[in-house]
Amino acid sequence: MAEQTTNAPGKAGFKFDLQALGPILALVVLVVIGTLLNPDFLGQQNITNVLSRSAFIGIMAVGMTFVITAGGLDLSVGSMTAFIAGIMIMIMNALIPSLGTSWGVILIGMGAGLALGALAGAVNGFLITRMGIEAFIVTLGSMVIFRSLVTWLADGGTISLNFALGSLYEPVYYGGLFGIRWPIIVFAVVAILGEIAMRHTAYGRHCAAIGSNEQVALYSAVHVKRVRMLTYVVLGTLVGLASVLYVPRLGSASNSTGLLWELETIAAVIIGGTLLSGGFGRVWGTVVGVLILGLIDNILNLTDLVSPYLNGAIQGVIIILAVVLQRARKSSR
Amino acid sequence: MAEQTTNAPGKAGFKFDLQALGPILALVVLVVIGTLLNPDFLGQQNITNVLSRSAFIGIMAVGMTFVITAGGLDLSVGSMTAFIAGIMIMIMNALIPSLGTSWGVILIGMGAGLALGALAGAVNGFLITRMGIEAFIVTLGSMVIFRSLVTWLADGGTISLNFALGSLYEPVYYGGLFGIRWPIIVFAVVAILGEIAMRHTAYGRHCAAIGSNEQVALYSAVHVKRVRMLTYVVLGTLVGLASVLYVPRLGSASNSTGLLWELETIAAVIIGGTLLSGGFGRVWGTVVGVLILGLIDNILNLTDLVSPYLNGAIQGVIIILAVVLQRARKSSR
Amino acid sequence: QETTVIGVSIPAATHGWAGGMNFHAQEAIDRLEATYPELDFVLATASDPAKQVNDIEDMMATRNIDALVVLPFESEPLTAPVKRVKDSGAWVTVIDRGLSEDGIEDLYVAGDNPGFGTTSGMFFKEMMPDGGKIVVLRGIPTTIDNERVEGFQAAIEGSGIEILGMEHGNWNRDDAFTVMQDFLSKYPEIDAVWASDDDMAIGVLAAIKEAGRMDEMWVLGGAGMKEMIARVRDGDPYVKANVTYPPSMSGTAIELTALNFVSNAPVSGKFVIGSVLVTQENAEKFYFPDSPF
Amino acid sequence: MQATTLQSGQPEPPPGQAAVPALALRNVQRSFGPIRILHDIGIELHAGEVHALIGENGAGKSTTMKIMSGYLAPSAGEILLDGVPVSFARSREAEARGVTLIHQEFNLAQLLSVEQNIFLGHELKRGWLLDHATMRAQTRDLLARLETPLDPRAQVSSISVPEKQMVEIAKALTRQARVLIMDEPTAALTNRETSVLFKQIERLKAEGVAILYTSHKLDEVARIADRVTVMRDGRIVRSALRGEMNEDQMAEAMVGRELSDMFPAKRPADGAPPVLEVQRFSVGDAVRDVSFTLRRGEILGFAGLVGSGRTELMEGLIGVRHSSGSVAINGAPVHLHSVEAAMAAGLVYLPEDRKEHGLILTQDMRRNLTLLALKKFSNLLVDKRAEEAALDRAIQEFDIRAPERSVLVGNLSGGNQQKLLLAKIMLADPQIVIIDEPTRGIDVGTKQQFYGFIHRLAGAGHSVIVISSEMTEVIGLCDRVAVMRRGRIAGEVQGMDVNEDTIVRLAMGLEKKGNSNG
Ligand SMILES: Nc1ncnc2c1ncn2[C@@H]1O[C@H](COP(=O)(O)OP(=O)(O)OP(=O)(O)O)[C@@H](O)[C@H]1O
Ligand SMILES: Nc1ncnc2c1ncn2[C@@H]1O[C@H](COP(=O)(O)OP(=O)(O)OP(=O)(O)O)[C@@H](O)[C@H]1O
Ligand SMILES: [Mg+2]
Ligand SMILES: [Mg+2]
Repeated sequence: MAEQTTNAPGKAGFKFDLQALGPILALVVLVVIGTLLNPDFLGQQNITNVLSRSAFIGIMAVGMTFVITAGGLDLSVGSMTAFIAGIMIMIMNALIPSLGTSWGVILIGMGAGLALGALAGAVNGFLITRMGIEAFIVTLGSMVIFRSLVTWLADGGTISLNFALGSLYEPVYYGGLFGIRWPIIVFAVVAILGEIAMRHTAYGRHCAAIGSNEQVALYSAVHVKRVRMLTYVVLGTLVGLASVLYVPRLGSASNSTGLLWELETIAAVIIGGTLLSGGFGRVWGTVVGVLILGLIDNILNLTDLVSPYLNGAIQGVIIILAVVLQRARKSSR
Repeated sequence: MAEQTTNAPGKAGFKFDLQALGPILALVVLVVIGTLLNPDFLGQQNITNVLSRSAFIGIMAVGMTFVITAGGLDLSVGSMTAFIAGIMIMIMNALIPSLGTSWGVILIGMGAGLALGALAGAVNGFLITRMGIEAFIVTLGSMVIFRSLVTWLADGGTISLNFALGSLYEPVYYGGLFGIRWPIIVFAVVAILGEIAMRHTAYGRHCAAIGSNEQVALYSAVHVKRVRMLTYVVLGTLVGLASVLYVPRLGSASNSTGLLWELETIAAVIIGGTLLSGGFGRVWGTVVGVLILGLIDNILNLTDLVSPYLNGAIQGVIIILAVVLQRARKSSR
Repeated sequence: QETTVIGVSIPAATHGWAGGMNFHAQEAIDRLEATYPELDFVLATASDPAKQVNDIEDMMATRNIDALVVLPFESEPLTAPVKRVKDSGAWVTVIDRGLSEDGIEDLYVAGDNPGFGTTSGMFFKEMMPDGGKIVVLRGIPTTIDNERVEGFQAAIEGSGIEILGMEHGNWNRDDAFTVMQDFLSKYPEIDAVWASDDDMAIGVLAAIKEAGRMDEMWVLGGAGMKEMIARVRDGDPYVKANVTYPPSMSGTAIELTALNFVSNAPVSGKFVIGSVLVTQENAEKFYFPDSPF
Repeated sequence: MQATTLQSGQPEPPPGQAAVPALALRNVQRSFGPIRILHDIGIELHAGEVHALIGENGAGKSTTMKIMSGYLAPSAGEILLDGVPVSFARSREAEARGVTLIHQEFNLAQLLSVEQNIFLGHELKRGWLLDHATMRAQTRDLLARLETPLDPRAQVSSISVPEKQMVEIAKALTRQARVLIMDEPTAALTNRETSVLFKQIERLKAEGVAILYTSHKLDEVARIADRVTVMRDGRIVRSALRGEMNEDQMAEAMVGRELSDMFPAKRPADGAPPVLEVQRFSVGDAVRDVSFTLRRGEILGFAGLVGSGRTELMEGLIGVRHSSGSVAINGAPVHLHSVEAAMAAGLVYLPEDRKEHGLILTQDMRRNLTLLALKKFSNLLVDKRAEEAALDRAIQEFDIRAPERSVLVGNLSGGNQQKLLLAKIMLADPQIVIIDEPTRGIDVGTKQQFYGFIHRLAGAGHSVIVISSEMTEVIGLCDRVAVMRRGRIAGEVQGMDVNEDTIVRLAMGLEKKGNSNG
């Protein structure tokens, strides 16, 4: 103890650097490995693929950064995606007879997705902040509930978007501006807004204050419940946004949509340097975390060095290593 | 002088009661519902079934209570069970040629299971306490790694215990003393020891102190790292113990063994009233939580009130409700 | 000599049958790679449809595949991505689960899910001419499971066989064990169990044995796990039969696809592998001791 | 009151001589990063002697004490235990060898009970199991000896600040120390409890314990210390035996200049319009039917014993506790259901527990400073330049001494934390300021600045409520004093009646005086 304190301030500066560099270093190492393994790795097509599919987790992870910074947690985002996507598809299918295969239907579907996300987030937030139930339990409960509901709605099978409408909707995932796909653009915008909100607005400060010490925040005129509630609503809305981009990709939702996305999202946030115990969050770190996770899968597909059965083991090791790189004697929670 | 203080303990007592009653109330409600829905619900056979299959989660949940009380978390217990069970079976199968179908082989297998559990817990604990990596990340990583390893060992299929040895081993799950099955006995013993350790030993207090405020514990001459490390080792050993009881049940281990047990275990602990943020743990509450979760499944199977697709939704609602019942204005993390 | 790259994308081994399917795929790949140096295989296993789409995208972007052998996790979400592979000029082989749009694949190798249910149902009808009471354990909620159960229900229609209860055992031994224990508590009279999968059948048998009610009922599993086939072969009174749904279809599909590139044999078209009833008489034919399933 | 747990375990020192100091520092230096905080510290503690260490905020007292007790390692120099150089690798070792520190900031686990905290790390056992009965009995004994009748099972988060301080002291007393180091133990205590503590100190001293003690209350130091050492800017500037230095000389040695009168002259605020009117106000069980009025430009004191409900009353007013009753500001009734609503109505509160309620110890000064009044600095985005400017002003105005601007608040000295906290609430530009224990842990020089500051505030038309357990402060500073007892206002005193005797009598319930209950 004593020794470590000795260097505390000096280290603090140093610590920050190391912590901040950690995930970036891991990312760079992965890119180098990928390039060595396959020359097409840095090809435009592959980069586009990796970025656009990372966008779902990425968009949600930005919202999750705020939730975790404010001392919360949300385990329901994966099954919430499945649920929202399912309802969106059902709404759009139902509207086709009256409105035809038109952008109108898609826009209504998108609106419904966002609204549903906000609502689902609000319900989670309500139970957590107003009823005072632990976030882990509330969102574990809603995770199970959403997944069960989507199974029920799909009658055990798959909810599929009308084919013609699906073709119309497809450019929302596969199309883009200036050769950059929409999901990438949306992810970038969300990340930039998130970074600004975290570092340059009162809201970001309030989240960190609540996560550090709820009592101090309360005595400092922070609307603890309102701010915390908002983190869940924003996350829900971003889950809705991710679903809006997800539906044109696969055109369907089922029981297995978004499976384990919650863990991936939380892992991305923590790899990025946000403290799981709250009080400190870093949105750009989260983006790096998302890219690291996205690249691991991609790189494993680039080679046949190992049995696919062991992919999971390699993922696990890399996740731990990415954090070891930024380990700096943080409270070991 | 401090007149009002007189009320403090009274108040504390009341709050404690409400919190403590919550899960018990939920349990009673479930038992009543179960009895109304099916007269055989309270039959000896059904009770035996529910208790002995709850024993796996239960044994691990007792260990998890200490981990969480000390401010930690372990997401790897489910796949650790699969891994340990797999290795145990492989070891026992490998020993049959030399040692024959004997209790000796089984005892070696059991010993290996316990040792492996302790070792796996020690690795988790080492990474968490010595390397200072967040428990969430370490155990998420080891969860993925263990599951991947068991898939690989099983070549994607199932690792099955030699049939003759399985029959010899079977009584460890199906047999018992005085009509009470071994898993129930072991669970009860573990729970009682856990309760004593939590409430009547310095170790339990130290766990709570570390979870409440690590710095304070450190300043009070508590061996923070050692205590925390021990929580993971004990949990690992208990996972080993659960595996020792699990193997004789079906004589096999595969990729899907112990799937999602980690969430169930953690949910049981929290339903029981332990704070996820650490600092307060209640072993008997955990036991109640385990029984609640076990009963939900049982009751849903005993009735046909709802579509099986919606089982999950009902589980989720009950989990949340069980905690609403004990909500007592706790810090809403 | 130009190498031909064949991508294989299949669901991960999350339950016994899938494990067998993975095994046969890997085995076929090893064998073919050894035999034909000009063939290069890329194998990816996915745990959900989105991951599978990612895998296929990666094969296209970085591995320049000439052919894709795919067992879609689900039909709808994989249709468009596989179509894109096809549009890029590659050969497409689909295993087991048809895509939701016709005419994409060059080769289709499949089991017959409704047929699996029907064959199982017919066996029940035959064994219980006077009707009886049964319980059913379903798989993971999916279209496959729905098709099987519908086929089964249609087959026993009007036979006097009463389905007391149906629950999801998720193609998992532990879940099936739990569900069966509770069925046994709930129903004092059960004549037979359709476990619809051999992993589940093992859990079910353990539960029945433990309850001491072995003599009251028999169990029909399915998909041809080697241990269960062996029990059928050996005349186990509780395991009278099995219904195939061969996991080896993955190997078959990969082999046929390879043949398309190394020989001139015409391999395109549709190969439906019917579900066959396995009884003591023909069991030996379906016993594969090396398979993990 | 059996001294069951407290044997010093040390032979009585031979009277009249203590040649080898029990614990000593020699040429100790300490730096944090590039900044040197301590220069060549040499200090000796002798068995059976009370040694006081005084100095301005940030002079390095706490740092010195942490080094002596093994919480910090010196950058250079030696620690001598009984004349033998030692290096306490960690505090466990120091404790094992009989050196115990009571921290300036509380070191209690909030979720644990009083008893659990007191015995943390030193639990009494019978075999493997805890000896609950003995621990509880000893806790009761200890608390009774400290005249703090707390339930041993009460959760620490639910007890008041002075009670926490007494628990800290009780915790140290169980440690059977032969060197007891106390960092501002009386900052959070009222006179009554302070004298209870001093009784214990006398007893320990008689048992041959060496005691080191810091306080900003110089009268106490003069009363209890056998030897006084003065620090300034990380150096020892003077050391003297009892009687060699009076309070004024101590203050001068600390500050390095002569201090004039502590308190500015009072200005009667009679006839000014009432700003805050509180009628029949109740907060839970702790405060019952309290009514009072605060005038424009007035400084109203709240006195009372520990647990008399002053803090709860104010917390009810700012909306962090459930309350009932009516409140009017400038004649208009208001409902202050949240801190923000109170702030909007011009009312702010400085919490007494700065670690739990006041400051975020893991963030820097700038973020802490602007948290309450963040709206002023943000217009969509937070204006960091304005924040930096505000921090500059605060550092100057409140004389905050920090080694560097980016230091985490948890690494500031206690007094400087308090100054930052005051700066934080003043940034909200309140019409009414409620300050709970304003000068806890603040040195004399700064105190004087503070008092002047509060006066200027009142002079500028603000109204101030001061809750203080320091009698001199209440008397010297306030125009009017409300005395609380058991959740009610036992009486109000004004003018000539503002004196120690009257206030104490009201607080103890010895006498009804003044216009009780407004
Ligand atoms: N861990 C640390 N990192 C950086 N600076 C520190 C650290 N700990 C203490 N300091 C600095 O050392 C100086 C001395 O602090 P110390 O706490 O010893 O003062 P003090 O004399 O006890 O003051 P006070 O009367 O206000 O409690 C202060 O400027 C403080 O900010
Ligand atoms: N959260 C709480 N739960 C239970 N009791 C509490 C709580 N907070 C305070 N109390 C009790 O209420 C009483 C009033 O406390 P309060 O802090 O208002 O006293 P005070 O007059 O401000 O005294 P001081 O600040 O000098 O301790 C105390 O006995 C305290 O123990
Ligand atoms: Mg200090
Ligand atoms: Mg107070």
